[in-house]
Amino acid sequence: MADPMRIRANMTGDKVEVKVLMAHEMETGLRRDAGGNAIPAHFIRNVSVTYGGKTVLSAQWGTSVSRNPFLHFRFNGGKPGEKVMITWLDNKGEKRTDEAVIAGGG
Amino acid sequence: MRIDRVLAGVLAATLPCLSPAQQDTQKEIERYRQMLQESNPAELYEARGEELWKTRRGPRNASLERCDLGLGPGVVKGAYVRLPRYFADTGRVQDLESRLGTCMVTLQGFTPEEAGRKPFSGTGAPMITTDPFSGVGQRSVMTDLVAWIASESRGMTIAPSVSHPKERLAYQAGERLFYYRAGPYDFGCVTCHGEEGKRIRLQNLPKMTNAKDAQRAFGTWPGYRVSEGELRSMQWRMWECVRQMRFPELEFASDASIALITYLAKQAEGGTFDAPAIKR
Amino acid sequence: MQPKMIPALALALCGIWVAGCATRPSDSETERAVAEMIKASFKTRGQATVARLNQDDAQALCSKHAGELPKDVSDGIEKAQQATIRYPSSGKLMGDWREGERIAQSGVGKQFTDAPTRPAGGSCYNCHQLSKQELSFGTIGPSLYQFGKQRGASEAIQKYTYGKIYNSQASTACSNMPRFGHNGVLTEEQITHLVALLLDHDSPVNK
Amino acid sequence: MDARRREVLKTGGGVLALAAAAGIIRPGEALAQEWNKAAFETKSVAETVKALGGRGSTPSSAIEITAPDIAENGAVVPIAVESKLPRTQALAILIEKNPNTLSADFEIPAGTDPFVSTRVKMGETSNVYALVIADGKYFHAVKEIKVTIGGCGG
Repeated sequence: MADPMRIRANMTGDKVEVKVLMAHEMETGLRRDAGGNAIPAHFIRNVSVTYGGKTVLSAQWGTSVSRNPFLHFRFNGGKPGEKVMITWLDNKGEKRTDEAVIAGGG
Repeated sequence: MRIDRVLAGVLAATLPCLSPAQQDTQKEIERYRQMLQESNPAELYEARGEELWKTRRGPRNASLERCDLGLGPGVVKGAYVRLPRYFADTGRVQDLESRLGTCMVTLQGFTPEEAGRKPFSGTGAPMITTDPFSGVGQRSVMTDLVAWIASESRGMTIAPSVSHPKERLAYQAGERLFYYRAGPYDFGCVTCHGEEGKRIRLQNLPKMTNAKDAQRAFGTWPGYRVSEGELRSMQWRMWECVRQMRFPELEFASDASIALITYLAKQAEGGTFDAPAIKR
Repeated sequence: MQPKMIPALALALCGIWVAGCATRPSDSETERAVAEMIKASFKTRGQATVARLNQDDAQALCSKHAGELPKDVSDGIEKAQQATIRYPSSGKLMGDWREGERIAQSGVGKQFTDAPTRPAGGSCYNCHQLSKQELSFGTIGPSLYQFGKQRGASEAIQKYTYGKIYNSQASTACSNMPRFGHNGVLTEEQITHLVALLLDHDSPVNK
Repeated sequence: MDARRREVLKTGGGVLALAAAAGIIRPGEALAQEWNKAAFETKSVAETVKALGGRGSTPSSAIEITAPDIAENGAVVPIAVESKLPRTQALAILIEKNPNTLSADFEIPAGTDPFVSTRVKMGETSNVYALVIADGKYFHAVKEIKVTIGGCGG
């Protein structure tokens, strides 16, 4: 099973600032292991972020997003104490959903 | 990694002839390093390590929560900055990784071979390399534990112990090894780390006999290395330097590796520990 | 280091030991420990055999005298190393600078992770500036940009340059630079390509 | 069905989400079907723009790319894109000289700032394009990022 994401969601002014780290190989499919065998591609293809049941960001990724991906964005209308939920899905059908409570200003 | 290197090599030969002044290059590299600080994937390893410390594993189905890292059973806070040190139960000077190996044997019932030579996989995923570090498609329990335990010393002062005769011997042997030149390239640690303000390619080299450099170097390992997409420990740092020195393989948690780390820790005494860091 | 500073430094070093100098391990004890570690802590892997840890005379002397190399020792090393230099039988010391640039860029070779059949690179850019285009260069060695432009490419300069790469310690005892020819890292032909990179009028080093 | 699962089902949006909610397809599949395979296989900037539904794009100074001029390592290159174009709907990061041009494509719903920051891999020095769809039109900004060779054993 995939590891949990590290999510930080903070109010900055009236916006929610979201920073996420995801544990994922993001293998390109172009590399070889020590024995010379191709390492199959394994990467996150879809990311979606919801708040209050509404999508606040959705993304499609290719193999060139860095290993252990980082994502930072901002949305309006969020409130401290409420939850942001993030889901990723990779090319092997593996999926992970995590949530974080929005922290107050700072 | 090999492919990335090849691509980079091809590129290097075809760089456009804009040649901005070298200071600009250095300044931009600094800016790049600064931008990386915004987020450090080492956190992912630290989180796993904290879980693993509490997880029952091995033939004895035990956790590591009673492991003595030098400050008493189960004390993790501040343990890293006091290592390496002499442990009476093993009669050896040990660094963190060596000591964790001991605890995996005594508490969890792993064989020394399992504890020290191979990374364990919490998920049972297949391992591609046999090196005692995490790599492509494999997790290293050792590395994850190191990440968390090191993070529990963040902000503390580096204060290794050198009061026991064996600690002093390790320090002095480490110093000798630092100056030991051998192999087809005539390299020793001192070749790259004996002078101030030098670089390999664009990477700055710490002079290990200079306290400020040593403090910064020792204080930022373990580190998440973006070039490999992996968290790397101090044992790995020694292993990898020695490989690039064209020496035979430095054995994981061996006396020579611990002597070198003891020497470096002592050189860095008084510095502030700020790891796991994020590095090239 | 000036000789009169040594006692002061020794005192300062004593100060770092909580229990004082008396309990420091003796030199011979440390030496035994180091010898033991060198035997027990390394293992042969691929082409990097444990035999590589056996030092030759120059390596042993440079390790022993790190930091303060006495003149007689340094003279002795240089003389012995000078005698090792072998020039190509063809007599041709200048190869192809383009090939030289490729060798200078490559840092592979002799690591246990390298294929033993693959020719080693010269790792030159790791430590030296050479052509102006390559921004990623090291500074352990001096800049070699315009090396040939400043010196010309006379036979004497070619011979000096070839010799420096073949065995750096022939002119500078305990140099940080590998003895590429003497230690069998680079072939004589590869060295002639590097000579061309440094001296050829058309080489980017001399632009 | 637990609360978390219900939440996840709502993330898809549009027709696919409705299908998922109705139990026709599982949420994973709903997400999977939204991956634009053709776009991620393109080999040039022009092809990518086309695969993302555009006929071409106009340079715009209202798009800002924040990234280093020189990356010490190509495996991790931090890139932030911000659009000041009204009604920005999507942002994409394209790396001209990578084996596949398109790196990431972000849909920006109303209420979300037209800004994303992430990290990408670059095989070599290249132009990086930020492509923006705003009010149905395609715009871009470009920045060259140099990737340097590092380390000593390669």
